[in-house]
Amino acid sequence: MSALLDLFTIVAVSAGVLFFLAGVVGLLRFPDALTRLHALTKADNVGLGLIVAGLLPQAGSVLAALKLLLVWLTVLLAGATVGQLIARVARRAGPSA
Amino acid sequence: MNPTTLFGLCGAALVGIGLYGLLTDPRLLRKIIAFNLVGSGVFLLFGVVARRGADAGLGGDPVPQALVITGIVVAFSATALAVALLLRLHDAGGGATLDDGADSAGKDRSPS
Amino acid sequence: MSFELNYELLVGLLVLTTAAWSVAARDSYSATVGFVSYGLLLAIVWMQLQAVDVALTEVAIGSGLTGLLLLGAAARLRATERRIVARPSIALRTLAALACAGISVALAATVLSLPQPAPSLAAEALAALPATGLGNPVNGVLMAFRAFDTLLEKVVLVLSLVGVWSLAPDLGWAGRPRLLHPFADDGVLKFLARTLPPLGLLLGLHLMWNGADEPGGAFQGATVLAAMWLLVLMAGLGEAPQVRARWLRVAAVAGPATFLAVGLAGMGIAGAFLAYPESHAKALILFVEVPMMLTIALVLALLVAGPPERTEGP
Amino acid sequence: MPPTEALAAGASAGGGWLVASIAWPIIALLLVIAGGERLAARVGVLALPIGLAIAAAVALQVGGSGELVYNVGGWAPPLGIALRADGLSAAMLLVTAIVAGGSGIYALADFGPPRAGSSGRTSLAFWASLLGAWAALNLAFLGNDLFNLYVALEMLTFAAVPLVCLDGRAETLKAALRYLLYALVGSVLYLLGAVLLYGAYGTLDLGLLATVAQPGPATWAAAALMTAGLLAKTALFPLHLWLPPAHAGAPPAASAVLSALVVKGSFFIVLRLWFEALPGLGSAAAMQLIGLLGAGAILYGSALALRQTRLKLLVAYSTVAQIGYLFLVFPLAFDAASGRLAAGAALMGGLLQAVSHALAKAAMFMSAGLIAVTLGHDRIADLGGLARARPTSLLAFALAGVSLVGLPPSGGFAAKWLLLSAAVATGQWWWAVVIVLGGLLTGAYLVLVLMRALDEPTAPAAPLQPVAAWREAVPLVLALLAVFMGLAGVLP
Repeated sequence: MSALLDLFTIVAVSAGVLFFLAGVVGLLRFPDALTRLHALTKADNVGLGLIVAGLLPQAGSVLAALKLLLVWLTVLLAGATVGQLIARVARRAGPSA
Repeated sequence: MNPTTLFGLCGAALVGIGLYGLLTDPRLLRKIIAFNLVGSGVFLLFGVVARRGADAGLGGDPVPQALVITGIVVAFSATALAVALLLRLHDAGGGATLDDGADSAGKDRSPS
Repeated sequence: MSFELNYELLVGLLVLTTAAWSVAARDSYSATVGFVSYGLLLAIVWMQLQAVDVALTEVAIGSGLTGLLLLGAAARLRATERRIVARPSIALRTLAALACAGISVALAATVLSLPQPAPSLAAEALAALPATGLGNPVNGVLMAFRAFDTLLEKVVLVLSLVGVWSLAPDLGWAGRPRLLHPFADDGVLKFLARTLPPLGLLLGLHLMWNGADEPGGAFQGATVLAAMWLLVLMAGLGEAPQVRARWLRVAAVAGPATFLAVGLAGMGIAGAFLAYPESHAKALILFVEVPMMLTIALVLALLVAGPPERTEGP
Repeated sequence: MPPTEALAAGASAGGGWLVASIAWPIIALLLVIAGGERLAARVGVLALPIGLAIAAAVALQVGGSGELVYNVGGWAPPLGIALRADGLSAAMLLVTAIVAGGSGIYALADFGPPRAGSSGRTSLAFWASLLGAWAALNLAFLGNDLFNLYVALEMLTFAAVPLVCLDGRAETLKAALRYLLYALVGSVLYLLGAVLLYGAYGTLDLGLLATVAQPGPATWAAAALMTAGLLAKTALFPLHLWLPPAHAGAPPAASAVLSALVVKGSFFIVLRLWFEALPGLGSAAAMQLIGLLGAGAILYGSALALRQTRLKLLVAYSTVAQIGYLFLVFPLAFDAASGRLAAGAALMGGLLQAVSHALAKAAMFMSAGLIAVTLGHDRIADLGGLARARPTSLLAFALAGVSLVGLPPSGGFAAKWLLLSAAVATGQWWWAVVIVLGGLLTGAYLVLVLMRALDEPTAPAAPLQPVAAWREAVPLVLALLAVFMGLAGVLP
């Protein structure tokens, strides 16, 4: 059982890291603010979500697991807001920005 | 070399990097950022001193750790005062450097 | 070389790179962004140094609030800074670089020369901790053994707030601080400013309450509260207070005043200034921490908000 | 160790006065902020005599027992923080209370309760800064812990910087920002030194450091960093560049505090560092170097004062020069035979110089301020007719000058005499030459001012502005104190 959970952790966290990697590559390689933002928000939301999910079995207590979920939700909230704000500024500044 | 020593060297390097910015950049905002780098380098060295003093089952000596917290807050107050002064100077038409000719401080001076 | 050290080496290099970037970047706004990332990375270093309390402070104040302040300033100075071309000559810069490198090397050599085993007050602090009723030795240092520093540093905070206010134009004195980041008409930010603060309030109080025995404390908690208040102000959901408001003045001095009063009372009931009677130490410390947290949150937020500038009216 | 035991081990009777001398200005500061602009001046003025009484009480206690020690919170060093007062601190506490009191009274005209139509901004800022600086200075004179002293230095900076730019003009803002940067770099270097000392010895207490500090790279690096940082804050040549614009641009009551007191805070910590914490670590070469900087300050500052065309700038450059004398203490107190710094005539001379310069310089800035108010300008070339228009202020200026030059029986004379005799006694004649030369240059720039002031009015003067007599009395009293301090002779 614990070996299975460990395996789940390894797979989920690795997948999460992969999303982050993709996000960073996108941030560096994509041509403009909106597409970069697109790449970055995926990393934030899904990548962190996978990492948090992977860590849940290792949390040790329900309270710790809830805290982990709270971290993810807060990042989702902040990420979504900031993404929106940046997108608006980028749109106002025009496609060249 | 252990990690603590590594971060000690890191702190020493940060002090140098910050001082360089402080000396060579005429822009006041950059001087303020550079001052914060020096400050955090010093705090980091204090943290290294604390970690080296790990004893009695504690991960570090709590006295320097507490002092760093106090130091960070003081550095923030300093930054706030400096930024407020800089923006007021800017609004009063004084620009964003200290460069004003004859009595300009040696270290703040941009040679013409 | 172990994995651990490789990881630490990587973090160290990243810290130095972001630091160098925030000095070298051409544009001050980019430099400031570099500085914020630098602060976050530095917090990881603090974790590695087993200083969780410091890591929290560094993230909250060193990177967060300082970053907010600097970003606002960078945005406002952008146009002016573009005109600045005069830089020291190459020769002078090389000289400065050599001098600074020399200082770093000397400092590094000094650090390497420090005695082993290192002197430490950890054992003393731990032995004295029961007298304070606290479980977190860092908080024991801040609130008991070196409470004097902590009290004075609150006075420093309040004093610097008056210093920032004193920079108001005379006409602006009756007004309110002009926030550096006016986003007033943004629905998205308003949404965040409505959803996040309850959570932030909880987290702030949790940090303070927990600080007695675990990492955290009045400071870190207050910073979270300050951030929440700033968020509300930036979203345009509330207005920064007038600096002349009486409640604001009283709240600004409440923390140090309570601390000082308890300290002076200690002269009578516990035999020394800032001493606590052993049976009531923890209760007294918490009694001091609540108004202190209020003051710190208020002052930190107002330091970011800047001097009063706006006059009343539309 | 439970608090009460620690207390018994480390605190002396009457030590509570040390706490009072720091707590009292802080209480007043908090009251000023909470009470608002309307009450600021009243609270401030009431705080001044009480603070003076506390300083006098400390002096009496020190006079009785020689030394006062107080462990804050009952926690003895190295874990806790100790406060300590000796004769040096007592003298500095007293002169700080006197000068702060004088500046406060003098400032009532400029920063009194706001009149209808004015905002009260400067009133709040001035009184908060004055009380904050006072608390910070008292802490600098009493602190016995390196980090506690760091907090004192930062507090002093945050109180002093707003005083420079109360009028909000671009040039004073610039001066304030330059001052702030110098001061911040100075304190960060000081802190770095303190960090290294803690890393090497595990204590920040000056007394404990004295018992454990050994010569070695960490100690030397720490001493060098701390000294450099403190010199920048004290504005010792060649780190003085921030001082003249900052001190000359501030309102006179603020200039008096800045020039007379604030620079002495960091100087006092240099003294403590070398004489108390690391007395055996000074080398002859290092002490000669510090002395050389002092000599440079005396000659360069005086020469620049001689060239100034504005009265307030002249007074500010004179501060640059007078700070130089303070640092002659280091080579003169260094005993080459034992390799230690020894308290003696040189140290006493330095202390007298700090005290008499504080009184004289405060008097000078205040009377220069009144002269500027009277004439509407402070151009030295156009001071003609002043002797008739404002004789009391001119007299105060001249009397303060007597002490700066070092003519008997002034405090400045006693100070320079002690330094001279120390130079002769230790066979370091070159410092004697500097002291005498500095006195001559000081005499020259002051006589030039007086000659102008005694001239007939050169141009049809603008209508002279009136000045209240009580304001003129303040600098006169301070100048008289400076002049007759030498007669008192016996100092704690």
